[in-house]
Amino acid sequence: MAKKKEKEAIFTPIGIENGKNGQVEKSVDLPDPTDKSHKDLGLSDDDVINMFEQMFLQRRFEERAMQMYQKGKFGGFLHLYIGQEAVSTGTVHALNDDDDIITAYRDHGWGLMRGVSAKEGMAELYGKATGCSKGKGGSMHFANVEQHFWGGYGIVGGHIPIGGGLAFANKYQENNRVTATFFGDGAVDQGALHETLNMSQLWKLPCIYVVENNGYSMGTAARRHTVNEIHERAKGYGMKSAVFNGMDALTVYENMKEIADEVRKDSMPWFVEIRTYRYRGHSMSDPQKYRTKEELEQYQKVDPVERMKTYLLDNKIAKKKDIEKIQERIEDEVLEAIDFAEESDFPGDEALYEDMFADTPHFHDRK
Amino acid sequence: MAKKKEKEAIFTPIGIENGKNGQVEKSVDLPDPTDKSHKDLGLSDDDVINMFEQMFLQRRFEERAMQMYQKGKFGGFLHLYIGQEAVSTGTVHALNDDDDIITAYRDHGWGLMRGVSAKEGMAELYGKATGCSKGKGGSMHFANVEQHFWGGYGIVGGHIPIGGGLAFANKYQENNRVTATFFGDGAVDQGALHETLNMSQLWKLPCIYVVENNGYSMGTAARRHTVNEIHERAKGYGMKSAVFNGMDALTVYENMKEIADEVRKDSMPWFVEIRTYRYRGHSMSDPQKYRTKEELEQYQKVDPVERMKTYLLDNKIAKKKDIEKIQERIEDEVLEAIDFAEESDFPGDEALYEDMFADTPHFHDRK
Amino acid sequence: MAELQFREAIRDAMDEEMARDEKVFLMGEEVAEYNGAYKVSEGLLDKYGFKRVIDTPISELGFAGIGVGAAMNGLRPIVEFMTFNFAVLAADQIINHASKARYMLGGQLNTPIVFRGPNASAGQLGATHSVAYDSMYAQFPGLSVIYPSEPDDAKGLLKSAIRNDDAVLFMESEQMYGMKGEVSDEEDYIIPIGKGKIKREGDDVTVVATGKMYHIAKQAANQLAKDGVEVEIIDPRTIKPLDIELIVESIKKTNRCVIVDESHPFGGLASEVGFLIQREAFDYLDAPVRRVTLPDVNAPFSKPLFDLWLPDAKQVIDAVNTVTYRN
Amino acid sequence: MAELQFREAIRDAMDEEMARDEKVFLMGEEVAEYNGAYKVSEGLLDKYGFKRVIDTPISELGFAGIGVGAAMNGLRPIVEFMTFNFAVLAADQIINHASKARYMLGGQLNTPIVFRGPNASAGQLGATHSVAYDSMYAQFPGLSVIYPSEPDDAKGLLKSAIRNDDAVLFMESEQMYGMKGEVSDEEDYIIPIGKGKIKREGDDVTVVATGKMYHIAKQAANQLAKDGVEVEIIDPRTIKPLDIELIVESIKKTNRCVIVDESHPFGGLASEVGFLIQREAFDYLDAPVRRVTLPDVNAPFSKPLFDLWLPDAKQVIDAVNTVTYRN
Ligand SMILES: Cc1ncc(C[n+]2csc(CCOP(=O)(O)OP(=O)(O)O)c2C)c(N)n1
Ligand SMILES: Cc1ncc(C[n+]2csc(CCOP(=O)(O)OP(=O)(O)O)c2C)c(N)n1
Ligand SMILES: [Mg+2]
Ligand SMILES: [Mg+2]
Repeated sequence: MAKKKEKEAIFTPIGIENGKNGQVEKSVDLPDPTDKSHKDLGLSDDDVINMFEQMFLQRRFEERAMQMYQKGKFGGFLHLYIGQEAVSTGTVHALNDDDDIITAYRDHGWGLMRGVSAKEGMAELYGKATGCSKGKGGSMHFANVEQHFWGGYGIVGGHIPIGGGLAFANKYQENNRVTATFFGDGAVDQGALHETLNMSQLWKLPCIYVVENNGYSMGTAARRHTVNEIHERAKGYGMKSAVFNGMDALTVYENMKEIADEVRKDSMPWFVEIRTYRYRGHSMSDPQKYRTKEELEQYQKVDPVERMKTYLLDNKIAKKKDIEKIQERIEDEVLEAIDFAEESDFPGDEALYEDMFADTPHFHDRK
Repeated sequence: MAKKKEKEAIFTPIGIENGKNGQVEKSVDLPDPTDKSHKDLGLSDDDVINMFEQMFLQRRFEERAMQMYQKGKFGGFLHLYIGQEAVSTGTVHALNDDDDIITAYRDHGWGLMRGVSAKEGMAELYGKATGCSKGKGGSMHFANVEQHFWGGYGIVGGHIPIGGGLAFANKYQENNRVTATFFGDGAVDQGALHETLNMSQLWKLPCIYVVENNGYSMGTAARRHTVNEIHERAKGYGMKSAVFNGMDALTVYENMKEIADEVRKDSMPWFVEIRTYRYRGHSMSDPQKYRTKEELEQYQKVDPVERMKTYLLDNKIAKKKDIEKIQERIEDEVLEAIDFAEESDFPGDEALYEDMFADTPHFHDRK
Repeated sequence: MAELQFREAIRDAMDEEMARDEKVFLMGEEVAEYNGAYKVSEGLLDKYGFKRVIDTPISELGFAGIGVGAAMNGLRPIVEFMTFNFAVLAADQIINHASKARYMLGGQLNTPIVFRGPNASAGQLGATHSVAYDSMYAQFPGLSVIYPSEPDDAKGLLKSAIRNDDAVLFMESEQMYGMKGEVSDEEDYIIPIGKGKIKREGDDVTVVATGKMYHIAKQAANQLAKDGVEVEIIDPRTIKPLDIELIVESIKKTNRCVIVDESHPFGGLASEVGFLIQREAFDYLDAPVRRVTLPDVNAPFSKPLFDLWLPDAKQVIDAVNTVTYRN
Repeated sequence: MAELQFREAIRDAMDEEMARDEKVFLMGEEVAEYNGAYKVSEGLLDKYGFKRVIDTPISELGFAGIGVGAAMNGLRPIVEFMTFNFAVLAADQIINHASKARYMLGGQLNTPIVFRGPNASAGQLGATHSVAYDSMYAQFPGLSVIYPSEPDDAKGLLKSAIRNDDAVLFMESEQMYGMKGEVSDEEDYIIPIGKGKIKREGDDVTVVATGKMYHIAKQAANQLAKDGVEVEIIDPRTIKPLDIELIVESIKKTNRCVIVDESHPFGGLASEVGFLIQREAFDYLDAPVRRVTLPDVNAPFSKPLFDLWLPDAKQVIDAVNTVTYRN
């Protein structure tokens, strides 16, 4: 244990001694989920079944990806979205299909929600030519630009102004599209956010900046890296803001829909904090000593996939058998995706020089 | 005049048509000055006479520097502090002599308040070896590190984290010194500010971040480059903040003293907006079309130097004759400084390679 | 041919491209209502309005990134930095995003963006306002870097840059904005990116220089001509792609080379060109390639030191004398 | 001699300097409670406490600047970047402040700061996590840039860097952290900054390589030895100051040179060394200097492409064969 002279100056708040007294200090407080039914929210039975399917797909896709990673099937980073699926799912249902989405490297769920098939996704993880980014990007750079998913980015905070730029172009082209830019609580501390929020508010950009606050930036609890409640950052800019529960897809749907509608009407940006939790380590090499098992368990009790399953059953939207069928189908889909990825070809050597330029390619001193 | 299609998307708020209807839209609203007397504030008669002298020195130093610049006596940028002298003067009186100050390129006043003599200052402008920075820095880089003035810096916002670092070192060394970091309204939009504010609040750094809001960032009125009231940025971080009149040295003194005392006690940072006005262009080449003469005149009516003079006379702290004597002495001091600068030597050629390294110098491929 | 100032040539290029394509817009500090810190964009706000000529806050990282996003999403931004010294704050957007996004997403998007503004020193502005950044950005794959020396090149190349579907850095010089030169009045005058130009023919020695350094090289060449030494000046115009073929061709004739480069010595254009020449034209070289660069010292403010710091014609003449063994 | 992992050698250097001088402290993302993203700082929090081992938010520009200010004001910060790819966000503090403040204030202050962290690629992390930044920073006056290849060099040089009164960039490699090597157990083991080292003697060709590339060069040398070609490997260890004298000395013996550089080709260490060699040892060169670098392409994720992208021993052997005319 670190030594702690009582009188010595201390800078960063201390974290590791949390929970040692049996008490769990939660890294994020979850606001209550919505009490509206899917019908109240204007969603059909099929919609919510669909939501369940999609969340289950994201979950199984990643669980299997993890297995394959552990078997050494592919390398690089692998940041799992497990636990946060309600955010992508609720959001994509809330937005129009041509609204724009951009996110960070924890991007599998977003890709799967926006037209990256399990096959293309798994092939991308494997670095195969059939991957959604032709194997050039890997786990951190899923994208499907045709379906307005602009990709995952690996520099923390780097894609925030780019999200602002997507919105800028939409306003410039007067096409009434809304942009939603997602990032982690860790990215809140980057200067890029501040600059983008100021310009977005000043220029009235039709953009929603969304923090997926999952309680941790790598091994650092939110309260150890950022001050105040995150959503309150908006106050400094006089920007509209919201904070809500991200473990329930319906809550995400409800809020994101209202916000997107408003943005579409008045072209004023929002700053939104969605509270959620990541069940796995930051990436595959994380020993997770910065949190207690008890804390993790508390959030697993409100698991978004389980929650939606219960909702379908409780409200008799689907029977146990239906659910099982869905699960089996998705299980198969993911297994097929693995086969597809395994069997796909790697890009050929010539691909090294492809996709660098849209215009005339040029490579200095290519021998 | 710029064309303005009514329906076209517009990003930055429009400025140039201001004041065209005879009305002056002021770029900064000045809060009321303090109604306390210098005695109430614990200042002696000598203190306020001293303040007047110092403000008058800053004013005359720069007016003469401007003349010399216009005569082609020296080159580079010349950013004048004229109009803002109450800020430097009130602050330096409020702080302890070993409290640390750092600022941007509009730095002459700060230098003069912290031990850079008129001679050393003028010689620096001339690029002479006798200048406070040996002629290496020029107008933008006055400094007197011995007297805890860490200098002027030319990258907008770049010195803000450095100010945080000065405070960090003070806290680390437990020396009870307070750091005051000054910057313009334009610098508020830089990401460096956001990152520094977050870390300062999180780490409890004994630092005061002060925006000298003079209404303009070069040719851009504050409301055209930054949203909301500037001091409200503090809210996002839960940081203590203040806004006050910067055209009155006593007001600056009163507020800065209270704040510095508090920082010294609890080592929590502040974010402060001091409202002031620059009378001259941004630098010497500025045609100043972005503001009206009427606006300028309104602020000249509350000129900090004149105000202090009136205060001295009204309160019978000094007689007209005393004031005249002071003014003459300072006039002489500045003229002597010009002579000194004129007569001083330029650095010798060998100086090109000096001051690069504190440790073993190394120059790649020096021939 | 019309005689134009450098700034006018740049403005005309932007003007023509903005007239030609609604998707082209200009953003940067003071570009609109102030008409540009150096009056490069003068009149463009009047002509194109507030939607297409946009004043930004001092947020280099942020507005560069907004530019990148806008470029991805169908527009063609011209992002002006007040100088490239300040663009260091935006380097993440240039290096990690504009030049990489396309590749890492497997070619799913384009980034047709031009970052432009003054580069290198501008007379006694001190250490933080005087650095040449052309060679630095040339290190990174995916970026084109243009640093023209004359108004004609500036116009033709900037028009190409704006039409280019990838990220281009276009570097100017504060000290050259007022410099006049003949500019083609060909309609839609375009110079392809990546082609150097022989700006003076000569048999005795090849001098490679672009941007402000071209004019130093020219002065030196004029002086040397009086001495009977005929310099061939090659202006690569674009640092990247670099027209090394043209340079090597010239060296096969002159067998000697001096490069004048406004960067500090380590790893600048000069060292790259020098390296390539020795590799590609080893057997043609009658003397080692030499370079004239800034010293490895920050820019001083003081006039005599600053003058000493800057490369000058005398140094070029010295270097030429060395490679021609006249020293 | 003790056998240590690279990360242990770095840790020991920090540990010894922290023990020696209260003013030395370490800050960076995950350096404290997480014990370092790559476990370089493991145990230092336990030993030195929360005041001296500090977790930062993801605010590279901000904490680099806080480091610079702390260095000015009497401390000796070690600022860890999780990788130098992220330090691009802090480039303004490194380039415009740490390396310039002293000069522009006429020597009134010092900036004894070390910026350290992994450089270059680390295996399939894609375009934004794989760039070598050593040569880029070497362009700027005032900075020392160290990129050691072996634990022993790392320890001795990092201790020098921490004691240096100016800004030093110390670059490591994620892929080498686990690599073991003999480390001197001399008390207070110091290697002066700016001295290269002959790591293998040979008469036939000089190969210059540092960091990860040293190991590629070594592989190639071992292979070539089987063919009777004896390679002299010079590891400059510090990119800047660059020990060009040692390299030139070697070339006077071998008359041939290949540089292996993990940068992209334009303006990297290889071009600088190549330029200097042709200038300083022109008459000794029996063949043009050649280089092995990354291609001018961003890092791809896919394994076979990534392997193709990285410099390898085969390319070094090819280049050696070319300069020895064995091709
Ligand atoms: C600029 C930058 N700094 C550091 C990193 C290394 N890094 C990658 S992810 C991460 C933590 C980010 O946490 P958060 O934003 O909360 O997202 P989450 O992982 O929780 O989804 C760090 C430090 C990086 N990729 N980019
Ligand atoms: C990073 C950076 N961007 C742009 C500039 C050019 N510039 C110098 S001062 C200035 C305006 C700053 O205004 P403000 O912060 O309000 O300070 P003031 O001049 O009013 O004192 C600009 C744009 C710079 N020096 N640094
Ligand atoms: Mg997080
Ligand atoms: Mg201002």
